[in-house]
Amino acid sequence: MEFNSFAEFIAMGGHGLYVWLSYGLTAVVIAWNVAQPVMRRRRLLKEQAQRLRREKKHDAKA
Amino acid sequence: MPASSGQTTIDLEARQLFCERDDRVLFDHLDLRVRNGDLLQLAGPNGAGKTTLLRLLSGLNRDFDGELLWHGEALYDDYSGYASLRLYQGHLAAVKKALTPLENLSWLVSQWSVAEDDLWQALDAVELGGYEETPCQQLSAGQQRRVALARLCVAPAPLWILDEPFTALDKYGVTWLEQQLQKKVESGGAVIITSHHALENIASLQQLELGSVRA
Amino acid sequence: MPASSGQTTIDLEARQLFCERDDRVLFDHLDLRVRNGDLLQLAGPNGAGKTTLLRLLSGLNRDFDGELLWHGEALYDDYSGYASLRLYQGHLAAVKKALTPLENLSWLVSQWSVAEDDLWQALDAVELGGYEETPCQQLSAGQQRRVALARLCVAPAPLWILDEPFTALDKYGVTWLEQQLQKKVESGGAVIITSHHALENIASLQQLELGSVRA
Amino acid sequence: MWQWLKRLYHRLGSPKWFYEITAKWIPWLAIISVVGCVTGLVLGLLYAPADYLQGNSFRIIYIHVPAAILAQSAFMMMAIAGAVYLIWKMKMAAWVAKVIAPIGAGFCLIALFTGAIWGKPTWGTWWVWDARLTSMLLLLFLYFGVMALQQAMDSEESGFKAAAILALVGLVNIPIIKYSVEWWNTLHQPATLKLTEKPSMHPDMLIPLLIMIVTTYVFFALLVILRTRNEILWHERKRSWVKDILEP
Amino acid sequence: MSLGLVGATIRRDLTLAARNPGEWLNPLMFFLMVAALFPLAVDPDPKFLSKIAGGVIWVAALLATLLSLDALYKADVEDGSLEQWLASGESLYAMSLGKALVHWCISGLPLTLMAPLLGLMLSLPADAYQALIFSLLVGTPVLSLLGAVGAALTAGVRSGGLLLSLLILPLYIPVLIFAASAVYHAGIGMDYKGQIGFLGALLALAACLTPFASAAALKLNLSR
Amino acid sequence: MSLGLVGATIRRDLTLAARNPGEWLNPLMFFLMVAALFPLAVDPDPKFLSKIAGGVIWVAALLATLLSLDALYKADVEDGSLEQWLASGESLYAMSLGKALVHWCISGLPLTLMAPLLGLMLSLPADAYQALIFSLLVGTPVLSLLGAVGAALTAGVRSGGLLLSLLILPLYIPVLIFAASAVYHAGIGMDYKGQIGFLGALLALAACLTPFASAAALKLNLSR
Ligand code: HEM
Ligand SMILES: Nc1ncnc2c1ncn2[C@@H]1O[C@H](COP(=O)(O)OP(=O)(O)OP(=O)(O)O)[C@@H](O)[C@H]1O
Ligand SMILES: Nc1ncnc2c1ncn2[C@@H]1O[C@H](COP(=O)(O)OP(=O)(O)OP(=O)(O)O)[C@@H](O)[C@H]1O
Ligand SMILES: [Mg+2]
Ligand SMILES: [Mg+2]
Repeated sequence: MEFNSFAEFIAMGGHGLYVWLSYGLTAVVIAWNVAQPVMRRRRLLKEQAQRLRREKKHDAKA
Repeated sequence: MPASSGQTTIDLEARQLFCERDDRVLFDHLDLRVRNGDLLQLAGPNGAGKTTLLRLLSGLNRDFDGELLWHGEALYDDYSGYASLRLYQGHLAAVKKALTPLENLSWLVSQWSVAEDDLWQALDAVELGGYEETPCQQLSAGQQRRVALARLCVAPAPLWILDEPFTALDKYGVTWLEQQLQKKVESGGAVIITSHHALENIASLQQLELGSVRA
Repeated sequence: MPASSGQTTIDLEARQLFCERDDRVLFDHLDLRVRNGDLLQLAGPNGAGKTTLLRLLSGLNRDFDGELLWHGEALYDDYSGYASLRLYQGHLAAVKKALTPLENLSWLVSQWSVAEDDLWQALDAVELGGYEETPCQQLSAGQQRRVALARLCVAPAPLWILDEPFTALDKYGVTWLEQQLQKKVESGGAVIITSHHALENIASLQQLELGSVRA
Repeated sequence: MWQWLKRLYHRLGSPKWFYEITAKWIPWLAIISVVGCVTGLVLGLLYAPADYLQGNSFRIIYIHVPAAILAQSAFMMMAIAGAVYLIWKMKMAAWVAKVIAPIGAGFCLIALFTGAIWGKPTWGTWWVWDARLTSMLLLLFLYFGVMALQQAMDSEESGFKAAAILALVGLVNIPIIKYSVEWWNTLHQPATLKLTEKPSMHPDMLIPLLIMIVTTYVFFALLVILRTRNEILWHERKRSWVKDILEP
Repeated sequence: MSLGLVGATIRRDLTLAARNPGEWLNPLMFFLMVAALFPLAVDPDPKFLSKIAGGVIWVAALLATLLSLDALYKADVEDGSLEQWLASGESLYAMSLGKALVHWCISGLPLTLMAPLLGLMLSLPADAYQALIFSLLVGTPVLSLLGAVGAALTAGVRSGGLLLSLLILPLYIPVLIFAASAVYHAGIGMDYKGQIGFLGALLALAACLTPFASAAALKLNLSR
Repeated sequence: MSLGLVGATIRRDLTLAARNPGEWLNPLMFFLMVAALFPLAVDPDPKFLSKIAGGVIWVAALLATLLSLDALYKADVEDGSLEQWLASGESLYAMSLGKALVHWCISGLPLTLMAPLLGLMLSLPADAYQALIFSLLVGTPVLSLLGAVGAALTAGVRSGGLLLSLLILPLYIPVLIFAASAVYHAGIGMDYKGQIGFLGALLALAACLTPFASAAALKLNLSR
């Protein structure tokens, strides 16, 4: 273990801002990268299921 | 259909029009008058000046000699009054490919205030029902023209000026449009049209043959 | 006219063509065969796929399933051989506005070798005599189309594939073009055409009705 | 062997097969990503010794280098997928190529951001026009170009093809960019700024880095699969097997 | 409903931009790239760059605006929308102003927001950032307004992009000189209020006068 | 007669350029103007300028070429000429090469001839003129060839001008770097054969390979 306390870990020997800023930005990009396809998948499934229901109703009428 | 054309009086008159293009006289001493119930077809060979005359009559082109009167007064004295009563449809459809038929139609009639429901009905009338929210680039040439023509159903303008409106329409479309023209003049509106298509079915048709310019 | 179409045998065959656009099937199990003396008109409502089929047959669009044969062999095996024997005219005229009809026509036939005299005669035949050296932007819509159609008189291609060639033509132009089609098939050539215009006058006309896609 | 390859090719070309098989892979890939990331970061952030020159700021390396490497390999994969689509018209390849572009651009952005931030404490400036930095920036532009071209086309299919052509042309360009820029830089300004390359890294530093690199590849695969599945769902939405998924 | 044609057109143009993000992203990327050309072509030394940074950023902003102008009216002329504006009888002055406004929203505004990043990359002196943003905020609307006149004039011309640049670049020179000088002076710690004030005056003038010119130019396109 | 379609197209394009001098004059004027912007935006001191002259001239040449590329295939796609090329069954490879050649004749060549004048205006060191001309002579054809690929890719896209720049600029960077470095080295009295040699190699590579890409890209535009 290189660090003796949590505060020291956060400080990163004075470079804390830089290290955590890069890790933070990376986390944001990664989170977006994961969230985007998951959300898209949900929306897709919902929309397509809706479309199918609409078409079924339409067919039933005809 | 909210077109309240019966009430408005239409009286568009041209006196002694003269127009030349590139030193070639297209027409001279041309007189015409259009009133409620008239359907005027401009005929003539390619290059005779039909499009040019239509643009003069609709006020888009002011490059001519002679007089152009609306209700007896110079057309340009109250151009925006005239503009709100006449619908002009040129060669070009003013349809944006990235937008849907509904969005396009809504823009095309934004000059008047038209309820959204009427727009849906109009698109249905031109057989675009079901395509209302498909981007126009996915439609065929004829379907795109229909978006612009759907305007005829909803715009409250008593006078229509149409340049080759039958372009790219199939036979159902042609029949539909002929019916619209018929209805329009029967309900007291008026139409000026150019078309190479024969319009014999309509009773009150008048033809104006523009001079031939062939060599 | 130097079209020596009588000699060449024409044999274009399509077997079990299938084509879809945006997940909508335009045609399926489509068979057709065109030989010397045939005139085939593709008919159908807007969006039926007429243009699409013409482009397949002329080899411009290769996005389909099925077989396309020229003299019994796959069309693309000797595409440039096929290309020199068939003339394709699409919606677009390929006419440059800054050039004269003569220059445009000369480019349009540069694939074959055609004598300059013939070009003048062809322009005369489409009633552009006198306009040979006027820049095309000064011509009307119909006159510009005629420049492209003048090609029909001079290009030594036995098979014509024409998409809506009557667009923007006046009645003289229409008659002239109908005569050309007639002459072509009589002299042993062949024509595939789309048009919303009725072609009843021509004896050997065959029609292919493409499926309706209306809602 | 040949037969086996052919079978694999046909299977990969089948959206349905891909969709079904990857459903089983996803949990594994996700677990490997998380475990790899946690071990890598714990080892790298807590246990690796501080660099004797840069101190603790060097810990940025554990995201910077994997991201930089991945951004480059992703471009290559995108170009290869594009070529497969152009040559064999395999739709799956087009979808994969389309899907890689935003992911690769994301990693490229990470590499640029972390590099810029790292530059501040080490070089005293956010940005210099050094060979590597410049070629990375150009790589980002190429990614954006591919994405912009793809969505500018009227029909999706032309978009795929155009993007594939551009990716291939861009691929040829990558080594050229890299070497030309290097030559230009060493010519114009003497090597004042060099990336800190020591002949051999301390194993305690190196191992977490290797773990992170491998993990990043796995994570990348996961992202590509997730997005490709969406593309499949959308493009095959009218087929019966998708309908069955939609309403079980 | 009943926004009138001008309102409807503004809404339609924003919808088009939203549906086709390239319309506003591409100028932004171009801006970045042109600015990146200079260090590569001239000299990547940060000291040297910090001296030219303001000027380079402004030249890049100017060129990016210029290129995005080409499309402003072109599509409307070609598909007949312009004809419909004229046929509607509504004020072309309002229409031109509306179009310039939309253009600024999708080009000038994003450029301004992106500029600080470029400042970092070109080692812009820390004191100059404020001046850079202010000058862009006041200066880019002038570029849009002036540019709209050129776009209207060249809308009917086939390869209008280049012609447009030729017409408009000379008019952009005053904006460029004052804006670049504001940034430069801020960088060496001097006052730059005068230059920004001048840019503000240019903006007021342009907002009042250029729509007349645009409207007149648009009418020309109809004699096609 | 009987030049074949490729020959006829080259002749037609040259005729068009002759009839519409804007096509080759506009890039030239743009070239001049962009180069003139710099002294205004940055610093008009001749000593300073002489240091950046080579780079600025090359950046200007690059941007001028870029802008003139937009029109290369666009008109041909829109009016149906491209359809006719494909229908003719003649080689698209030859056609693409021919088009790039014509483009160079009406943009790169005039630029090269005009460059010394700009050198004077920007106080280019006397030793650098030869390098400037050589680098332009060998470098601008590469720009035309690479650019033609981008032009073919974006020919069917409405506001393609900006998109084209976006695609092509990264590909132009190597040319820019070597050319600018040749001029710079010549200016300080050093040898620049290496850079010109590299540009020559790029030219050979581009002449062989890019027409394939252009031809493939042109086919795309037909699915409209
Ligand atoms: C925006 C700025 C930066 C960019 C775009 C950048 C880009 C890159 C790239 C492309 C690689 C190569 C990965 C590979 O293919 O092996 C890399 C590796 C590396 N970078 Fe950076 N970098 C930046 C700033 C920095 C800074 C400031 C440092 C530290 C002083 C740094 C340290 C490293 C190290 C140590 C490697 C690994 C070298 C190796 O083993 O090959 N980078 N970076
Ligand atoms: N932009 C123009 N510049 C100069 N002359 C033109 C222009 N447009 C058309 N003309 C000329 O004006 C005449 C009339 O053209 P117009 O477009 O009105 O004909 P038209 O009757 O509508 O023909 P068509 O049936 O072909 O549409 C033509 O003979 C043409 O030579
Ligand atoms: N660029 C395109 N992208 C996607 N779909 C298209 C495209 N062009 C046409 N389509 C679709 O293909 C179908 C056939 O179009 P095509 O142009 O072949 O019709 P057509 O029979 O020639 O009609 P028209 O009589 O209107 O010319 C249309 O329904 C249209 O929706
Ligand atoms: Mg007309
Ligand atoms: Mg059609």
